Amino acid sequence: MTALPRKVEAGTATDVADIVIAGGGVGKTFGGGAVVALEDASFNIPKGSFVSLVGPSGCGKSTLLRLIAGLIERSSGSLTVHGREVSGPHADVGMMFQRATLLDWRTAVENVLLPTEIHRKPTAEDRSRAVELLKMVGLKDFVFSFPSQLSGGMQQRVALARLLQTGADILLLDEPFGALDEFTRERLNLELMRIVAEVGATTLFVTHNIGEAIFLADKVMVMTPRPGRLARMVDVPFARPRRPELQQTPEFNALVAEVRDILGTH
Amino acid sequence: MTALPRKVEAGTATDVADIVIAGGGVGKTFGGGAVVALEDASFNIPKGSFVSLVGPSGCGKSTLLRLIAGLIERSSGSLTVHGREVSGPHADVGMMFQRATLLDWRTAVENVLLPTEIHRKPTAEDRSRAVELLKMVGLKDFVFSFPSQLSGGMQQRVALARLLQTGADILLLDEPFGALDEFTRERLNLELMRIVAEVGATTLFVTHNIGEAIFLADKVMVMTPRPGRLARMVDVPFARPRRPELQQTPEFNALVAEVRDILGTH
Amino acid sequence: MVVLTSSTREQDHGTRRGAGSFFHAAAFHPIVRHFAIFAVLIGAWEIGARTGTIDPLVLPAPSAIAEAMWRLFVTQRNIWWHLLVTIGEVLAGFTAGSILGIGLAIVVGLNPMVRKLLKPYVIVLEATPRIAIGPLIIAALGFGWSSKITIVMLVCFFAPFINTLSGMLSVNEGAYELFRSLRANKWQIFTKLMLLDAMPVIMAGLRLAMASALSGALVAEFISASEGMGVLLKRYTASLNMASAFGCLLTLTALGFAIYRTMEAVGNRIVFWRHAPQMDAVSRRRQAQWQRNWGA
Amino acid sequence: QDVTTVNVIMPLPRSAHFYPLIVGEALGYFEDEGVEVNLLPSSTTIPYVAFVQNQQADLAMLDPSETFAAVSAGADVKVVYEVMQNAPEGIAVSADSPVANVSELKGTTVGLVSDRDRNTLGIALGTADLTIDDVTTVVVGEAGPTLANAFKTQSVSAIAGAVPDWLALQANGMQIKMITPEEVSQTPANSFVISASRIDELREPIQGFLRAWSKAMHVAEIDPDAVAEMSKAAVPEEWENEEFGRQFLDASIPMNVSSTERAGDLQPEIWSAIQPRMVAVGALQAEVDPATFLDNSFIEFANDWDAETVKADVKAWKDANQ
Amino acid sequence: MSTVQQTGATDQATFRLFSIATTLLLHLSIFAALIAMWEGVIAAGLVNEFLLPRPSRIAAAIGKLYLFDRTIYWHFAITMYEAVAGFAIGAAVGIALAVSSALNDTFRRYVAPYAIVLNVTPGLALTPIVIAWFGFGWGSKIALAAIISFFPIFVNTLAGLTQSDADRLEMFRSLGASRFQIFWKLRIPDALPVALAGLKIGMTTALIGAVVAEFAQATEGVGVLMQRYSFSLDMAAAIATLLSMSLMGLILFSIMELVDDRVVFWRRDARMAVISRKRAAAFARENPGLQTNNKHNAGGRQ
Ligand SMILES: Nc1ncnc2c1ncn2[C@@H]1O[C@H](COP(=O)(O)OP(=O)(O)OP(=O)(O)O)[C@@H](O)[C@H]1O
Ligand SMILES: Nc1ncnc2c1ncn2[C@@H]1O[C@H](COP(=O)(O)OP(=O)(O)OP(=O)(O)O)[C@@H](O)[C@H]1O
Ligand SMILES: [Mg+2]
Ligand SMILES: [Mg+2]
Repeated sequence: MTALPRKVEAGTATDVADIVIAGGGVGKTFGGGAVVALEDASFNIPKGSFVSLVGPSGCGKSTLLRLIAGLIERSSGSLTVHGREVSGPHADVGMMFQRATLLDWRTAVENVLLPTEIHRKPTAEDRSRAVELLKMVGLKDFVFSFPSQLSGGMQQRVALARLLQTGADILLLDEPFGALDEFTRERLNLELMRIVAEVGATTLFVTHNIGEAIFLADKVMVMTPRPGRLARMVDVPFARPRRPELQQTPEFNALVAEVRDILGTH
Repeated sequence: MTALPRKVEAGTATDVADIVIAGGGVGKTFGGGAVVALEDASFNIPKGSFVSLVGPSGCGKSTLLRLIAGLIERSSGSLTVHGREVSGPHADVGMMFQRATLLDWRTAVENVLLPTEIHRKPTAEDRSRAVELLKMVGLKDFVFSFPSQLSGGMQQRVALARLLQTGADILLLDEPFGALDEFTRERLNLELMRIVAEVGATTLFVTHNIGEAIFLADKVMVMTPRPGRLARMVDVPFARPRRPELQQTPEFNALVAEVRDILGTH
Repeated sequence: MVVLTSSTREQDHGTRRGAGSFFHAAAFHPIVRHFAIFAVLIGAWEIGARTGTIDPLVLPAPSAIAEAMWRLFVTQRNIWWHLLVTIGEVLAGFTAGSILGIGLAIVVGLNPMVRKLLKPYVIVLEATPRIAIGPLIIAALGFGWSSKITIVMLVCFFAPFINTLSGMLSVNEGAYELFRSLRANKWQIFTKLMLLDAMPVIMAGLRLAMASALSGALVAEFISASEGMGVLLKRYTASLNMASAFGCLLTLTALGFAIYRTMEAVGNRIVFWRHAPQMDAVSRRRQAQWQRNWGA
Repeated sequence: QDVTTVNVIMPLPRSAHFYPLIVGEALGYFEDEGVEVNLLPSSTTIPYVAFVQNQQADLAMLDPSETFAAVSAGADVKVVYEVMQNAPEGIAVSADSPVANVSELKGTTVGLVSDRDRNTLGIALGTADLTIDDVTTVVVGEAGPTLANAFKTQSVSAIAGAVPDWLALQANGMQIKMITPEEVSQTPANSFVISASRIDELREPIQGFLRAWSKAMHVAEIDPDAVAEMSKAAVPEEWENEEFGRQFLDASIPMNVSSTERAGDLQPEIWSAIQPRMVAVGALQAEVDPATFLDNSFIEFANDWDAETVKADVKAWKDANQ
Repeated sequence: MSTVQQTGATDQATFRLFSIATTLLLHLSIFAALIAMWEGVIAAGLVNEFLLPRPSRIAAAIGKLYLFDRTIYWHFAITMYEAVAGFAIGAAVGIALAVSSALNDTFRRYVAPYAIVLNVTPGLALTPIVIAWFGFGWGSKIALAAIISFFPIFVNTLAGLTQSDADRLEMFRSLGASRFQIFWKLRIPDALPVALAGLKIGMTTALIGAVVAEFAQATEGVGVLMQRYSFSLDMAAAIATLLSMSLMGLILFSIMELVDDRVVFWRRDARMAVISRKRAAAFARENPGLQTNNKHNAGGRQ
């Protein structure tokens, strides 16, 4: 374990071989240095862990995800995924964007099948999985609807189904449930946890809901407002599998308060 | 007061003259009747009141807002604003959409000025108000940034500033704070309340955050899942002005639980 | 311009970063490479002409054309006036045609009823070869400038028309609803939303129009004229002086190319929001302007 | 002095091809008549007659088939002057072609300069007891290079057209042999036509125009070199290759100079003689009495000038310009 | 736009019928008014009939050409063939160049200028060369049609291919899609609306190319026919032929419009429901085991 600057705990002591995503002083500026979106972020994310990322609006969360996905180039620092420097989009990473970015000319199920199509001709199995995923996100009746026929939350759910269809072992989710009501959100949280556990995927999850962040994660990464920095990595000690009731326990609420405190003081 | 079907309370007994938005059995279907987005919604919204609208994803909240704004035509029922049947977009209604819909070719402040420009040549006053609004939503440093240079939450905040710039006395907000962190959201809630009170605007506010819904509103309209119906109109008895501390009181939490219950049983 | 650049974010990531310094070596500066390719093409052509593979009556040798151009522009100087006349017709006709095309698209695009009623006539007009109706226009407007400009106008109004219309009809739906909720009138929706949203497509249409304006001017001059490049070209072709004819043709081509490229550059400026670096500059400029006019 | 503008519609811009115009302008003959020539060089799908009738053109130069078409369509126009009496339509072959007369064309592909030369070919074939169906026709176009290419590659066995069509070819050194049958080469002339209803109104300027034209035509007989100089000044494009310019002018002069005693005089017998053959090939519905469309009332005035003065004018011009 | 009037199904049907009837009526009356005006102008002797014959004469000529002589069909077919073949070639080349340019920067940088050069060179001036190279037959007409129709297709397709939404592009890149896949699955569909506008322009341009070439040199085709009639001063027949060209253009353009409407279905609400139903049916056929039901495919419910 390398020493990490800026008080960010590196999480539990894990074998270096088990670190899937590692950032060392990652920075990103836009407009030729005019806007510092992310500064000096160092972190290690172990294999199979679920990390939530919280922070004020505009602090660089989406930017960090896009850096990890290799969609934009960092301005400074080092960033490795599976031990290899990130230099462009790479396999094994699935990303769900803040905006649903569905393709207008494809029905819901065809949108979900897209990641598969990118890699091979979809089999009957792929298809049935796609339909299953849509059912799971509660869109049983909208399998063949086009995006413009869906509500905002429904579009987000299609995008989630599409992410899960990738079968990637690193999942990056950018506010996936922003447009969902509490109940749907809760259900999908559980489903997401289940699937992630099943696959053993490493997950980075951006959310503004601190309760959700804690409920889902092994660790919560807290970011400061602009210029975006990692303020703290908070360990979540609760055992898995977790039940919704967990959220009513005092320990849980204490942790929520702690994270809120960290956010509030920065 | 007319008798309203489906158990929806019409709110406190107000003079009919004071009813700003009135729906009588409003319904909306898509795809030639294949999808029922909204069914038989009857409600009265008195002048100057703040009504929150909650309900599961896809239940027809955005549809209802678009109906009231006159953007789409209802399939059945009657719907009046200021006593006139809605038959197209009308004055006095400002709407903030679920997606930010900023114009790529305008800077943040120019986007905020758009509503003014539509009605007259912006004066120096209009301009300074636009800048003020942007400062208020925390975008002091981004007054002249283009939308593609802003984060998701920042774009939403620009859209909010734009809505407030309209000066409309009926405000329809569709999940305005979905992409904001708790602190920004809290701050903006307070600002929104302040401004709405100042102007005396009638507000319809869609959110998935039940706490937020109650904190802001005089009444919470709860909708059932598809086919979307109004399940209940819940009165919020707390006095104004409200302070954030209200949210820690047992009364508040009891109301949150009640609304969650209503949502959960449908 | 849309055509010749890719999207903003893609450029953000220098995927071509490692493309090797070989191609970027000074010797392979784009201009040098362009020139090399050009030289090879010309060389092949010259050889073809010299060896008789290419009939000089059909396509004269580059050297002969160069000589002819020297004569046209420098020693004899008889091309200048004709060139001026044609440029005048092209610019006037292009301006009129673009205004007509875009204007018609606006009227037709903003009003579905008018669209239904007018569109067939517009298409009929477009589908009727100008070379065939040109004489009718001359008959109506006489042999002077106005008929030529009208012909050019009719030749180049269609691409801006179709492109503006298709841009207007495929406007971003969310933004359209926003405007409707603001009760913007049709004209505002058009100027503040549709026009800008469709700008890349409209610019493409205008570039197409520019190219056809040249052909249009030539058609008009072929039909009837006593001055202009078409006349010169006709004279040279009729006397089988193909080197000079090609000199004229190349002049027209160069002219067209220059105008086209200028329009492309202008287009890039207009559609600045598709280009990250330009966006920063515009942002700064607008800020400065704002502060100048309305204080901080 | 009042200057009247005469709008003249012709197929080509100013060219040595119609040198009288250039010469007339160079020597100020048109000015002398109080006439200013506004040349409308046009190649349109609308016939010139239409422009004469709608008064946009005062004078049109029509080739014989156009004239016949106008007359038989009932256009009320008058031929007032025969411009090119020696520009016969005919059939040409390349000089080294084995074809020696029209009858050998049977079964081959014959090029037409334009679709209306179909008549010429039909009439020519008629003299060898052939019809147009005995050959395959292909229109090769008027554009110089296309025609040249057809000749060069001999993709057609012969080409039907009029002398001006191959003028440029000959001037460029391509050898051409005519195989036009005797009785066809006597065709009516390219002529100036005006609207019958405007004869009185236009009489004065047109008379002046035609006199200037006739005088200028005569200059070539006095001093072709002077004509060359004038045309060089007016149309430098045709003289970029001195050789070509010379050849071109030399070929144009005999076409322009009238073969009748009086310049531009009308020859009703020729207009009559061709008609039975045209009717036979269907190019004309019925024979027309030439008297109905020939109006020789302008010829007298057009020839009212003195050759000596013209000679003096040319000399004066040469002195001034050399 | 998606805010189509939604009324009861029968209401809608009546409404549609009614609106079709009114538009038709309007069309007819406008057309009739135009014709009457034209006829009047000529009857009043304001325009020479050699320039523009009166509509009744043209109508008679149309009757003669199409019903009596019937020679026009052959010429019509020839020109149509030339235009369509030229368009096909032009479209193939234009799209191929646009695609290569969009896929490969270097290619674009070196080829685009030549494409522009070819386009800004007036087609009319190219005719002699084209005829010399492609002969006196159909070949040269097709070639000219192809040359002048390829550019609008090229420019618009390229404009469409490079305008994809940045967010979607990122999504594809994050999926590890190859350039080729981004191309097929994102850029092409994104480009379709604009590319189709280009194809529409190209279609009419191809027709113009064919006719221009016919005017310059041809033995058959409507261009020749028109020349032939106007030389013989049968102006009514000439204009009738001209109108046939317009008709041809209208037919070709309408075909393209229809294609546009079918292809870019996601911009048309009504089409979307139909396609949604079709896809559901196809999906069910291909995956018999799968139980799905979809709201939007239950169109015939009420
Ligand atoms: N244009 C359309 N065509 C067909 N169906 C539509 C259309 N717009 C909305 N719907 C359907 O209407 C229903 C209600 O949609 P609406 O957008 O009002 O939901 P919502 O309550 O706003 O949901 P969310 O919270 O997810 O935004 C959904 O089932 C949706 O599929
Ligand atoms: N393309 C860009 N050009 C310029 N600045 C940008 C660009 N993209 C992002 N930024 C800036 O970078 C900062 C971080 O943006 P980012 O999208 O990462 O925020 P975020 O944490 O995801 O916020 P949110 O919660 O609101 O989505 C912001 O200040 C934004 O203005
Ligand atoms: Mg973000
Ligand atoms: Mg919604």
